[in-house]
Amino acid sequence: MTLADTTPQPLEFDCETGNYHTFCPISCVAWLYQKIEDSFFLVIGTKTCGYFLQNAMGVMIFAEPRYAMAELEEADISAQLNDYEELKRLCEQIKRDRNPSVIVWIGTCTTEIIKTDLEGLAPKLEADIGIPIVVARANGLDYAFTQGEDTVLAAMAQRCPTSADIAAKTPVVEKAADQNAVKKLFSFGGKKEAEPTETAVEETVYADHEPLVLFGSLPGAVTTQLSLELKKQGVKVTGWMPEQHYSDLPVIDPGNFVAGVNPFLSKTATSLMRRRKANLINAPFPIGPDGTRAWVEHICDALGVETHGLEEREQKIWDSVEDYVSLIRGKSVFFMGDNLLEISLARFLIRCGMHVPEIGIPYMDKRYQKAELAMLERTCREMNSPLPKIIEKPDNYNQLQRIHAIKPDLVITGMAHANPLEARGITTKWSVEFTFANIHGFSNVRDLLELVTRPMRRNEALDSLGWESLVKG
Amino acid sequence: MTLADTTPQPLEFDCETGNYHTFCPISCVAWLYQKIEDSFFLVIGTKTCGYFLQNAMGVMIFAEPRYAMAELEEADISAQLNDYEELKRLCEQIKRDRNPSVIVWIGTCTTEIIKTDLEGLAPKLEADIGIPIVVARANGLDYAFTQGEDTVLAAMAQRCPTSADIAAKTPVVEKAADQNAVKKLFSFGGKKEAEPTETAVEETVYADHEPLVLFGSLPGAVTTQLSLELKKQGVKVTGWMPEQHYSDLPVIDPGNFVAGVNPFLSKTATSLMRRRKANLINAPFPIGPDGTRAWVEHICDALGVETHGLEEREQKIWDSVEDYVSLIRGKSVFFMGDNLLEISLARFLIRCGMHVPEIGIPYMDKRYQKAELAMLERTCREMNSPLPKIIEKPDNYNQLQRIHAIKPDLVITGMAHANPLEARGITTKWSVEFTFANIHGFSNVRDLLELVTRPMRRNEALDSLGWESLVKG
Amino acid sequence: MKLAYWMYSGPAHIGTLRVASSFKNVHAIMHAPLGDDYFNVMRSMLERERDYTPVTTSVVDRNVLARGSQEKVVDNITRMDAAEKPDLIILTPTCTSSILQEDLNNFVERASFDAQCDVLLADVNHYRVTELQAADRTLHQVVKFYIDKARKHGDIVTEKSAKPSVNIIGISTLGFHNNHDCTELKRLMADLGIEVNMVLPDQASVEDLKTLPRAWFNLLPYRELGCMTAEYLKAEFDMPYVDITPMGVVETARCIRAIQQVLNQGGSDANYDEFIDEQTRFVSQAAWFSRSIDCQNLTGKKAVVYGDATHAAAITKILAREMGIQVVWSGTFCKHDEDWFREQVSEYCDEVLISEDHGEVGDRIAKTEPAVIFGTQMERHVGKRLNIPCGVISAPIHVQNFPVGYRPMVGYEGTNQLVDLIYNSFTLGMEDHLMEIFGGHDTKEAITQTISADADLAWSKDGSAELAKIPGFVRNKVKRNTEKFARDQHIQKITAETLYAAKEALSG
Amino acid sequence: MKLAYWMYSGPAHIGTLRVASSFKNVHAIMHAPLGDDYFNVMRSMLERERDYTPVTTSVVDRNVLARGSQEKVVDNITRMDAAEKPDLIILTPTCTSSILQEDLNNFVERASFDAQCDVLLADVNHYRVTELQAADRTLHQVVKFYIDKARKHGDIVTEKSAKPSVNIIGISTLGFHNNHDCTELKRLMADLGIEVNMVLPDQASVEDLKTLPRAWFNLLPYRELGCMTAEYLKAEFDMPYVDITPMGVVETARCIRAIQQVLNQGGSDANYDEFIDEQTRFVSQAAWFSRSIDCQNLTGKKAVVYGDATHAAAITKILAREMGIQVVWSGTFCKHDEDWFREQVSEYCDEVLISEDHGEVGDRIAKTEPAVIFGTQMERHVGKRLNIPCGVISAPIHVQNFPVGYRPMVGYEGTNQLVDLIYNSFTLGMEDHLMEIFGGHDTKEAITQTISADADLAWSKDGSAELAKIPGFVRNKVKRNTEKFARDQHIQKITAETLYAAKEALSG
Repeated sequence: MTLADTTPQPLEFDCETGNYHTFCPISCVAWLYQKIEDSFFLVIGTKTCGYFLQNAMGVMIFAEPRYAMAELEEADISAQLNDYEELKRLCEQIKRDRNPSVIVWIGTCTTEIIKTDLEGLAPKLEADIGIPIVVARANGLDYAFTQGEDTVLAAMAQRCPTSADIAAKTPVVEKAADQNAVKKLFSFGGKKEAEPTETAVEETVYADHEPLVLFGSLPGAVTTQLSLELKKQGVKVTGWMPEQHYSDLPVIDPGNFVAGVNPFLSKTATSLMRRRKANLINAPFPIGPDGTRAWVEHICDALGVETHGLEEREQKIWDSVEDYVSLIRGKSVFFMGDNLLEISLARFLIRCGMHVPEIGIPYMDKRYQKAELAMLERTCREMNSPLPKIIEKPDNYNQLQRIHAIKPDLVITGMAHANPLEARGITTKWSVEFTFANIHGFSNVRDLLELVTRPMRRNEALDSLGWESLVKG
Repeated sequence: MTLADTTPQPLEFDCETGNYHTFCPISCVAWLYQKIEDSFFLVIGTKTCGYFLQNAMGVMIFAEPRYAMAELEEADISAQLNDYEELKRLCEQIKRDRNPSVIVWIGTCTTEIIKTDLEGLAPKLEADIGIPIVVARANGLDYAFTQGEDTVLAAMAQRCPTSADIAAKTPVVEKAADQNAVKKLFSFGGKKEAEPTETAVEETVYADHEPLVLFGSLPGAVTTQLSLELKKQGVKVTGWMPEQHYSDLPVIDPGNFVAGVNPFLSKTATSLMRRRKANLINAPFPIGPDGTRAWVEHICDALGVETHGLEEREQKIWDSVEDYVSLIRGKSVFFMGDNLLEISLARFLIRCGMHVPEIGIPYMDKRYQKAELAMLERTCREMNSPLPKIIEKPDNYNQLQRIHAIKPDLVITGMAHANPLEARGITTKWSVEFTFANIHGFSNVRDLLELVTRPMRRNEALDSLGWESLVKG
Repeated sequence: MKLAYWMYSGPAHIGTLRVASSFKNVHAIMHAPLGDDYFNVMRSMLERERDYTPVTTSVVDRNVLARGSQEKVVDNITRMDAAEKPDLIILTPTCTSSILQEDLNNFVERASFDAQCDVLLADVNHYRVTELQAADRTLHQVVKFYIDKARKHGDIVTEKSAKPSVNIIGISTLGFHNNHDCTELKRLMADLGIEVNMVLPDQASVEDLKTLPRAWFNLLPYRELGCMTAEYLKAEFDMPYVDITPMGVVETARCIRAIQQVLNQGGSDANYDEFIDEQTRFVSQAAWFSRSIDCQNLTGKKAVVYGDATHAAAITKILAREMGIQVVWSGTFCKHDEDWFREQVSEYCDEVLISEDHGEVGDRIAKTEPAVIFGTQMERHVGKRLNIPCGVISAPIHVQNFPVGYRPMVGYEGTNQLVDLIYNSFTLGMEDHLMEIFGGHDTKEAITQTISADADLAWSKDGSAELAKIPGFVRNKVKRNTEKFARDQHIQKITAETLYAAKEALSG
Repeated sequence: MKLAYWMYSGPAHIGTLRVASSFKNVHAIMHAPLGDDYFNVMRSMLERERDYTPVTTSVVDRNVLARGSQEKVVDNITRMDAAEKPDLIILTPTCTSSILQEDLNNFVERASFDAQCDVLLADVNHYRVTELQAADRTLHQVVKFYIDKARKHGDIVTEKSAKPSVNIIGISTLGFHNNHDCTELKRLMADLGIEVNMVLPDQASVEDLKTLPRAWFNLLPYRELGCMTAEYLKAEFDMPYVDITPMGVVETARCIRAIQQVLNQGGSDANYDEFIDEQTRFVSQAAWFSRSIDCQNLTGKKAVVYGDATHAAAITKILAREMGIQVVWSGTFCKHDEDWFREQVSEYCDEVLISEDHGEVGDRIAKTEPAVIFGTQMERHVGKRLNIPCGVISAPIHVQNFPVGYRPMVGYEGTNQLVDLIYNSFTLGMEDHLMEIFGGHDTKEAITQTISADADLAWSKDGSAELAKIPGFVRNKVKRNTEKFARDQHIQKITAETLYAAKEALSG
């Protein structure tokens, strides 16, 4: 399966002015510095970028975060100062104060416009200060919100070792054919395995398949859940990109299989395929019981592992959340478009029995989202729901007119429009929350529905008090 | 020197209606439970007592204090319930929950009026539950505020061991003639002395004198300071009553010397003299450089130790606080009477150059305060200050008329009158603060003056703003 | 005997003194031992009162006890009468002096001969009623005394005012936010076109009590003070009263509608619908807050509520009805008002707690592990220990509950103040949790001390590691749930799988 | 380049947008890349604004960059003009788009042809000025534009109002407590018998700007916004202005007296002395609090202050002059206003700190170890780490600084609010310390980890034991002082005697 193969979609796609609100892609720093515990993120940009981060990060800003701005001042913009010397000064200070395992440079619109050659400067500085420097262009000229993570992971994909790298670095260890074993030794360093028998027993539950690396930044608890889900099918996850530590980047050899957990990681997928020669498993994303099942099935299928009990598992989850599903069945939801999770969420909510008149989305990679789009279509058919209109690069002003005309039961929107919509009696949910909440896999379906239904549950109670509209006229 | 010998005072004493405000003596619990860390104080009284404690204790109440009320309910008052059984139930719960080394029963007005025989019940219950029970009648019918401590220490004095008690309890230890050594073994239990040489060296700095026990509850840091002050003169303090732990009550044998640190401990003094046959050193109290010097001198004198360098020491302290003294010199201070520290404070402030028109005081034991009164008189003479009028059991209403007539520069008063006086442009200081602050000894003179001058420093600045009176008319 | 170090309401004489010293030109004589007079300190220190508290203690000491106290008490009454020229002197004993079983009525009679002012003995049983009940009773006693007196003198004013008018009953010194509430109620009445005839007892003159019947109705913002008086005035003069506490937008609207009904029954033609709508939707920010995104994120969070009957009931309703917050239990120490309280809150919380025992309340909080507490100072400190934020919503009073800035709890500005209180309680709690989550560097140090293997259960290495990934403030709960699940399923060793299986099973 | 993760004032375009969106019926077009439009989120979330923020981003993406942005910007202006019918559209770039060096004036000119409304390009240098300076400049620009326009049209209103009147300049959206301050100032003006002619820019209509000269004077509550406008109006129309921030009783009185002078110069006969006296002594509780016992106990305590120029200066004066609190240092991030700030506070604090560097501010706090901090949210968190309480007195704004309840900082109710803030900051700090002291059980566990023997010094057993008796919150300070003393005295081993000798020597 390759990305080149694009079958035509009967779904209707449209494109608007692109005057829509979403967070700047540099906001990915917020979750990535948390995920990769030995990292430091340096955002190279202006006061505008810095003030955004400070406001978006809320309380995190006060926790002595492992990120900072390299604030470009007038002399930097006008190129009176030497970029290399300036960055070196800052990175040396970071090394001195925090000594991270990696420094990630986050380029911004400004570095794009003034054409700072970050990719050119990094290798020299990396050699000079002895800390790996990963460069990601998470700028708002090219990317939206969650795509910031994509730029970082795409860059990081190049830093994943191959078996050969490992072998070269650990001469005392016998060069084993099984790269899993090599990986183990590498990542655990000198540590002894405390429960060798347990490990040995564990290995037997897995089928014999090609190595599989999953990509996408998820909290530790969620990666465990997804890994366990695959383990139930006999599939062993060789590694995650990223892991809790930069030094634990997984081994990726040509021909290994890779699969993403989020729909906004198309650049990373491309990078893994083109530059690491990995096989991408194009699957729907593990959001909702339906999506999770499809994701597991596609992976097993690609690895040649037979699945078992997945239908029952999916059904059991649906049964356990029927109380929530019954609250939204038959209702309508409008996606203004923000975090690129829109297609997956819409597909899941249609499966729950909702109708979706419009899906706004900042960017649509029809190849990377191919399986997801197909599943959306199939779901609509099966649920007897009209196909949603998909609007790429929407225009928020136009969308608001449409929302006031349609009056959907729920609008999933960015933070700029939620309060004004609520004041006009239209129930909303922040799209941002889906970015940060644990929504992946079977175990988190209830939490996902808790989020979706919360405003509806709350507003239903409030509506009885008769304050529906809180604006004059 | 015995208490029987009362020389007539040329000071003028008067007595009023006794309608004055002071804290209930049960409030001594607040500092005593803090001081004696392995104690538990049980106040046997009504809701009125309990509500007072809760309001007086402020934040301490929330810190899971080692004290509680045994709240007398209607059935207790009407003697439908058996006091012994009730107290046993409560004390067993205390033992179970907190397991203190001693339970102090604090009798109140109510137990006086309903004639609960606490002294009769205690020995039986003590035997039953195996925890020492000390009974103190800190009631408002007989005592004021700080005298509550006096009732507790007087009762506790009976629990101090004699050398003979110690010898009987430690059969393996050779019965040494030196009771200090015995005391050491007792209080340190099985612990080894970590720095034996240091201790040995230390012993040599002391003169050979009769054992000396000091009484009065002071914070650990202050007892250290006073002990060090005496050590400088070669006087060794055998023990303090109370110590941080109930189990460390000092050995008191007939003929030993005792000295108090506070003027409200007359009952304790009497108890030590009459029942423990100790020799009381009647001295002024170690408040102010003058009082501290006199206190040290009287003690040395009684023990036959010659003093050295005390005059210089006193002078040096005076010199170091001249900045504060200059603020109050020539000003007047009126004591409404609250905590029985009034005579000592007045004597010190007169030495600082203040005038004292009136000293209200709840209770005046002219024998126990003999040396202090004599020093007050001498100080007035030396400072050329008129003798203050001493009003025992004052009437607050009458005092307020006198204050408004005299307009003193400072009124030291209880909490009930401070705000209304301030609102009328009269500068005040809470007497309660002198009870809780560290004011004893040479080292704390500055803190003492800081307290005294604080309202004057503050109000001087405020007066320039022109808000002197904050009541209408 | 009862073992305790904290009580939620004071002894009876405090209630009597709160009412007595609220009135203008009324003096109280407390017949009590030294130290029982801390009421004066509370008033002076907590309220930062500028005036001398009009309470004099006639001190009972050993001598007085021996000689009998009549002479001293009578002397003190006549002295105060001469010196201060009050309208009324109220005599009260305390728990202690009431045991002496003296004929205090006789003392009062004796003193009345010489005194110019009226003299009353506060009629309460010091062992059977609390501060709150005593206050209610004393207010009733004073009102009845002066109504009777006016009737005797024939100068009672029963003719209604031309404009609709109200007596606001229940505002007193040392009451929880009472001063600001009173200001807000007066503003509200002005907005409604209602004249305030009298406020009771705060700043009221006893000589004016004869004009009470002039008002069209009585307004009782609090359950704790005024009910007896309102009932008495209803029985004597058929005066209607409104006893709906106007806290929160819904109850404030209900209170105003009840007032409208009362006025219209009295011949007025009031219609407050538009006023209520305007205030609710645009002047107050509370309805808007309820609908806003900030509040949406509070939906379904767990809270517990505890306090006096008035405030605990009001806050419970606001949380449950106006903000969609789950009140796991709601409690009060007003045992005497249990029936009313149950009726008010049962619909809005899972459980009702009636208890005066601070230990029991604290234990229940610890067991419930709510996201937030609304309680008294004691619960605030319990919360501090448990690391749960607490908004203080009820007496016992504390200097922090006498803010200088305007902080009413009733009326429309009150709804705003409550929004801040509730929102800040949640967010500052959340902030602490977030600081923990984003603390960064030390996330790796596993908090393994919480992983105490119970006798019958063991946590595997991967299970423990997984548990360590759960944020600290819910980790204990997850651990308990997982262990419960493991026991039910007869699983001896808890692995990561067990943990997530438990999550799925228990949330279903 | 500057390494930082926190800035005290935002970029210039935020200032421009705050002014633009404060006006009624003014729309802003932001010419910027995706994600630079978070101003809309701030307004909607922090202020819980019910209306859509009248700011539209004309998004610059890679395509626009390639094609040139003129067409898109002009199109967006004319579209918004048609759809929203604003009086004025203000165009602003951000730091990023300003580098493109496009001829934005030309864009504006082009758009003006088609648009019905006025179109202005905000005239600020995005790399040289802060949010605050940009706001000041944009306000001036708008005012000047409409004054010029009115002059051209000949409909400018220069005749003074009959009654004394004022323009209140500086109230804006996302300003620290601005909405409540505005209400309080309006009430104060009403009390003074002064009519409010206009408030700027909040809720003002640009069409009404021509009536600005009608007012007798301009009132500038804040240093940060309005000075340029006031200077301009003074130069153009000889309008006097009062720029004394009415915070605290002393400065409020000074502000009112300055107003009196201005009015009387204008021919009025105002005398506010009695009003000031009544408010100061009886209506506001602040003067009384200053004198009360609670405040007496704050005398001489150490505080540090940091914030914008207006608030840091005002709080410094209140602490030092009205409460007798020692301000060890007072600082501001308003570098551009350094001279004014120094002049205002030098008399009231030991040192002045001018710095935009949060790290430097934090370090100074740690070194000073004050009893309390008054600062921004950043200092509050620094205080949390150091266990020092902090009252928040200044922007950068945060949702907690948009209370729903009435919380003005200016005027007489403002003085009350500040009393609460200051008092609570101290007492809640004290409470934590007291909890430590009275923690009871665990006082015995010596906190020996703080007794780190420095290379050249040793603590004897009794010295360490003595140090352990000192309460935790001052122990470090005592330790440092003692060690300094020991070094000075060439003492190698610190005993209990050394500790107390140091105490005597250092306090002398």
